[in-house]
Amino acid sequence: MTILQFFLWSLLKVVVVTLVMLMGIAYTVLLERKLVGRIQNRWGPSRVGPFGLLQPLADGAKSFFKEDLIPGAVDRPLYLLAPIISLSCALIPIAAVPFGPPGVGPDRFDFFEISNINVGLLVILGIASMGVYGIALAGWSSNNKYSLLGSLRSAAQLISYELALGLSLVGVVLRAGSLNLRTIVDQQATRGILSWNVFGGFQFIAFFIYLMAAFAETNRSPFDLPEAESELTGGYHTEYSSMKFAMFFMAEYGNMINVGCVATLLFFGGWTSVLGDRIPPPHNVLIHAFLPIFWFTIKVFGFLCLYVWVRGTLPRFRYDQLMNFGWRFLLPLAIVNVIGTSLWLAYR
Amino acid sequence: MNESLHLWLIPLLPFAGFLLNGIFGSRLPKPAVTAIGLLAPLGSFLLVLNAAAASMISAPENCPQCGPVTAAVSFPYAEAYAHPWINLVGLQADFSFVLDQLSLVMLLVVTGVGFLIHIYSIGYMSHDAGYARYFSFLNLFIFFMTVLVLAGNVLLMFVGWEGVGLASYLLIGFYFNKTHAANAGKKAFIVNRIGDFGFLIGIFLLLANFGTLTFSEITAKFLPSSAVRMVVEHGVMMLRHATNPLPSAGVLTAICLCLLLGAAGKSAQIPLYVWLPDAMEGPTPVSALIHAATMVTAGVYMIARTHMLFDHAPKALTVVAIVGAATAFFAATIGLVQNDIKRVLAYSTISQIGYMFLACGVAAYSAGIFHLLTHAFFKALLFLAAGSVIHAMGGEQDLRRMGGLRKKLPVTFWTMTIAVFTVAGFPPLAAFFSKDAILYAAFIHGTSGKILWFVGLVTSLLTSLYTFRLWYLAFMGEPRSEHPHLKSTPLSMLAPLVILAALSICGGWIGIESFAAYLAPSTGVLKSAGAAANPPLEFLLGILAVADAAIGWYIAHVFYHRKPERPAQLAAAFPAGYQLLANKYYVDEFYSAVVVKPLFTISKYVLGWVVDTAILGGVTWLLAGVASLSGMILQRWQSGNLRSYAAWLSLGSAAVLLSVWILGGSFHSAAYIFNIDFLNGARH
Amino acid sequence: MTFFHQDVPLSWYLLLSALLFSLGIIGFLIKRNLITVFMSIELMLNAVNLSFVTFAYQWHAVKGQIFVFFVMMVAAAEAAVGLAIIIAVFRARATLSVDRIDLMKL
Amino acid sequence: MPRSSYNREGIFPGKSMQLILFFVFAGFCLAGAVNLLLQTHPINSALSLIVVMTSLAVLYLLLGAEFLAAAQIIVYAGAVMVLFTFVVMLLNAGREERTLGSRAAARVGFPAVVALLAILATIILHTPGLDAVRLGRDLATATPAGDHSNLTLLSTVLFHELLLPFEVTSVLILIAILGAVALARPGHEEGTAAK
Repeated sequence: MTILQFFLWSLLKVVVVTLVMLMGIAYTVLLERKLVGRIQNRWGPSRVGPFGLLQPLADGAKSFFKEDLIPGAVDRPLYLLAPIISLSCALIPIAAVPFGPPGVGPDRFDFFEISNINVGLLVILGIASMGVYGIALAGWSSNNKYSLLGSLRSAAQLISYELALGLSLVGVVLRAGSLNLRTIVDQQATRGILSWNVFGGFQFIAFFIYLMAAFAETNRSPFDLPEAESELTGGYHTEYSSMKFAMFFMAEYGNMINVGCVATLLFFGGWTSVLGDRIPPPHNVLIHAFLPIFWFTIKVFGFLCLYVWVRGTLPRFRYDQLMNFGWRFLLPLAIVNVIGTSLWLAYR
Repeated sequence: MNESLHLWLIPLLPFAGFLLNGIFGSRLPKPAVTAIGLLAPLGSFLLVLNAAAASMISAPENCPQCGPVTAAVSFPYAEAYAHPWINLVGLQADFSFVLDQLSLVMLLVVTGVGFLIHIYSIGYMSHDAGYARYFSFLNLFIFFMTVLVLAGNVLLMFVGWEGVGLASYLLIGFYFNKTHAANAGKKAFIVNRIGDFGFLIGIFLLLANFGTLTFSEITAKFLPSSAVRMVVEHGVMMLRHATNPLPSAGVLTAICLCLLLGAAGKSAQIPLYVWLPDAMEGPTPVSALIHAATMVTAGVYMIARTHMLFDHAPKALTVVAIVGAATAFFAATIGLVQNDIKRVLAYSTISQIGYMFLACGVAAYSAGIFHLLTHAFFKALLFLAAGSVIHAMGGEQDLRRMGGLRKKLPVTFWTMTIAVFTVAGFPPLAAFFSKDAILYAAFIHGTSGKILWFVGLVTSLLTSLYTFRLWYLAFMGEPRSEHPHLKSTPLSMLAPLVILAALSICGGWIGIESFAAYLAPSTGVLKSAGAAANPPLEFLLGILAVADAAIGWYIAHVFYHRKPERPAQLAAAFPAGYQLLANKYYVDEFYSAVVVKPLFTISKYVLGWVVDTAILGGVTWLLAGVASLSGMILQRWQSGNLRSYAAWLSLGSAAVLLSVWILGGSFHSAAYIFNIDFLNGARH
Repeated sequence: MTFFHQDVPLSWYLLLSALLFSLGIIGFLIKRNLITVFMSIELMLNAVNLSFVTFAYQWHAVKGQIFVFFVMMVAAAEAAVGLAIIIAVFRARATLSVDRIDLMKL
Repeated sequence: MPRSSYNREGIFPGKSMQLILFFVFAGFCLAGAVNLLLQTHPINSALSLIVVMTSLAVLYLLLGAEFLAAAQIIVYAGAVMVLFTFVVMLLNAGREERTLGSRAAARVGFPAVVALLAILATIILHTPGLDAVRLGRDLATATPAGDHSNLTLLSTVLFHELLLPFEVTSVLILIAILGAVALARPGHEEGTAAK
């Protein structure tokens, strides 16, 4: 295809994916509010639209039209930059996430992934690690001790748990022998659920570590200390209001989705069905095109539900507990897992 | 066929002992110190015994000429380590140990007697504060002495040579808080330096004229001349080309005289004997080990080791003989009138070593070594006995205040008696055979030999005289001073006495013939023995020797037992002579007047003021001035400011890049700057 | 459009790295803040890394990239220690100005 | 399906893409570097340095070193610079004051830098063999390994030929950690001045 077509198609992909992502974020919020409501034995939002389905739009409109006040003492450029960094770092990683097999569509144009990078996993991790700056700068620029403490906390937390996170993925990478997400998924597709990394790959320990680290990475409870209202009145985004606050808010949920995608790809066989390659690909093009997306979405959805469930049930950690848990428990465990996996692979 | 004897362990064990005791000794409990101090020499003694056993099978005929033998170890057996130790153009010195008959005998003496004296020291030094220090020094001495003996080349021997000098210095000055001891140590050190100076010159001459310092190669030079000849080196027979030709007789004589100077320094011969009597300031076991049995005889050993040189320098040999005879005589005369028991023994030592030199001088090296062996036994015995006397009398050393100790110290008395009779040369005790061998060898050594023989004879009379004098004064008669409490002598001191007594009784029974035959490969054939032997003459000479020993005994009996007042009268009769002897021929005074005082004056005025203060000081001041001046200019560079450093750094890097580029000449080579070669290495 | 249809010569990458390096030196020269000076060191390291990668490309040699990898590791270590030192210095001197910190001892 | 079908064709077809991307990100690099110098507040300098590093990562990608690109982002932008910003926040370092410490910096340094740059530029521009190699058409040639990622090759070389240096580096990093802890531990350094 010509360069022009290439550009157009790519543009299309990007737009679609971004929109889907934004909607996903919005409705993840709704999902959370509803589920937590059920857990706490109350109705979630139910007024706006049927079953409150339009609630997200209302929220968006509200936060958009609210007055946007900027305190006088802030370091203005950084104060403005911080939420942008946060949100973009939450939105970009999806670009490296494949939703389905390649080669569907005209002359093997890759519809189901914005860009297929050899080291896609590393790219996702890298961009996710850039997310720290958003929080750190927010806390620092808003010139407020609560914000600063919150941001320092969260930055420290993110750095500490990145180690465990990365190490927990090493096992999977070792098994696949590649950092290309599609390769990793293909390798899990062979025997369906039995060959998913979390089961067939004996990576359940890795998955456990990844889960913990992911909670911490996304500042979700039980690791949501940066925004521990009781101590920090809201943490790094204390001084933010209206749309900027909303950006941080979206960033958090975007990160949740990213983490969910990665978990799906690495541990749950990505877009492949429960039976994997056991069932032949359907002849109908549409089904062939959208079955993978269905599976992928289901898996990510389950992961998000797990998130909300945990938030609804578990209390918050204390900071020193958090650090000890990360350094003294998760990290050694991850190292052990890496060693074990490599031994297993070596003597298999 | 050569099984490894691990010679390196022999010196190393005592060295380990030295390190352990020297570093941790002060913290270790006393038994531990004792254990370390004893086990080290014991270990090396056992190793030496093992070596001896390994070599004894058909040992006598092991020699370079007679090819392979059936012994487990064939002499000379050599081990080389880390060689080449020194590898320069014209100087090849391996760190190699060589064991042959000569060094084996010497090793047996060193480690065996050394071990006995270690045992003795336990009792003798038991109440001393510097117990650990003492044992560490003693081990250090054993280490260096074994290195000296085992050395395969002159250089390594010199290392050991200096080392034993150091050990002796440390031990003489053991009671360093006593001024006498400290001075005595210094004196010994300095006098030895003079001798070592000679030794060094000798080594340089050797290197210059032979191009090698290895004994075997030097020997090879003297073997019947042919372009290619067999040489034993590192225990294997190898072909070696005869390099530079044999030096002239004059050069050889010079070399030998230099070596003789060194030997005289170490073995306390004229003119360098003055340090030994003062060395008696050290603890008595030290005097026994270092200044009687082993170290002072190193000179003899060295001459025997380099006999191939002396054999070809008859003039030097004559000098050796004369020095030996003269020393023997004069030392004996001085010994007559000394009142300090240890000094008497010291002069006796000097004169006995004189005998050994005499033997070497008449090319009867094996006889000399034989006497060395026996002397090691009886002189160590004498010293140890004297030591136990001193120990018993609480440090009293003056003969005039002793007396009547016979009943109080029976064991000491009897062992001392054996020693005295041995020294005097009564058969069948050890010294009789060795001294007899020396005198006989001297007698049959041409006309000049007769004179030497006569001197030796007179000396042996004097010897028996002063030894019996000591005997009578110390043990016979009535106590000349009330010694309040005689300390009981511990067993650890008595046992060595007994063993040494036994040795000095039967040490000589080997007989010179078989001994010489055994030593023949390493010290050459003894002329007086074997074919040239003349039993009747030898017998006659033996009778004579015993006779005049008996005369000496009689005189001593008269003078110091029956008529104790007689010596005083005699001294009064010949005051000049007595003074001369009592003041040891004023040699010390002479030296101090001729050497020491002028040296002090020159050092103080010429060197001190003119050279040091004026010239050197001026130059130094100048240099310092220049340095500090340039420092003042340059220190502005080191402003401590990071940014200025960065500036200069970048300037420097620019300069380097430019220079590389320009020196590179063309852009292609400039491109080469970029082709970092590990990249080139890994092109795919 | 002709301009856009030519390839990128490697020398441009090298020039870029040279420029960055010089900028790093200049940063070293003009910046007063210890931390910023340290940053310009990192900038220089990055410039050198770029040239390494370029040469690795030119020679089709992986080892160039591995060298960059090592440089990164060492830079990380250096950053850790260096920043710790900076903190210690700040504790001791209460300033970060390189012009003020010009004595070995306090 | 076979892994080789996932190779890197189709990221950026066309040579002009190379050129555009190069210019864009080289521009970012230089802008960031210059900004690093112009900013007076360390935090701004840090941010501009991050810009430099990320755009360098893209350049690495263009040069076919995608692993290094990722590592660049994770290690430098993700870890090292975070450390920097941390320290800036921790010490609450304000704007730097214009002190005049050394005249040498200005009088020697700048000519030296200019000279250095000039020499380098001349050498680079005049060196044959550099212009010969051009990044062009499909990036497959960019990766030395050929069809799929050069990661395999990289790791092979790293863990076989250069294993010892690798281990040594790990030791180095360990030592660095210890040193950092020892240095930053409060209370034991001389004269704890204003906090």
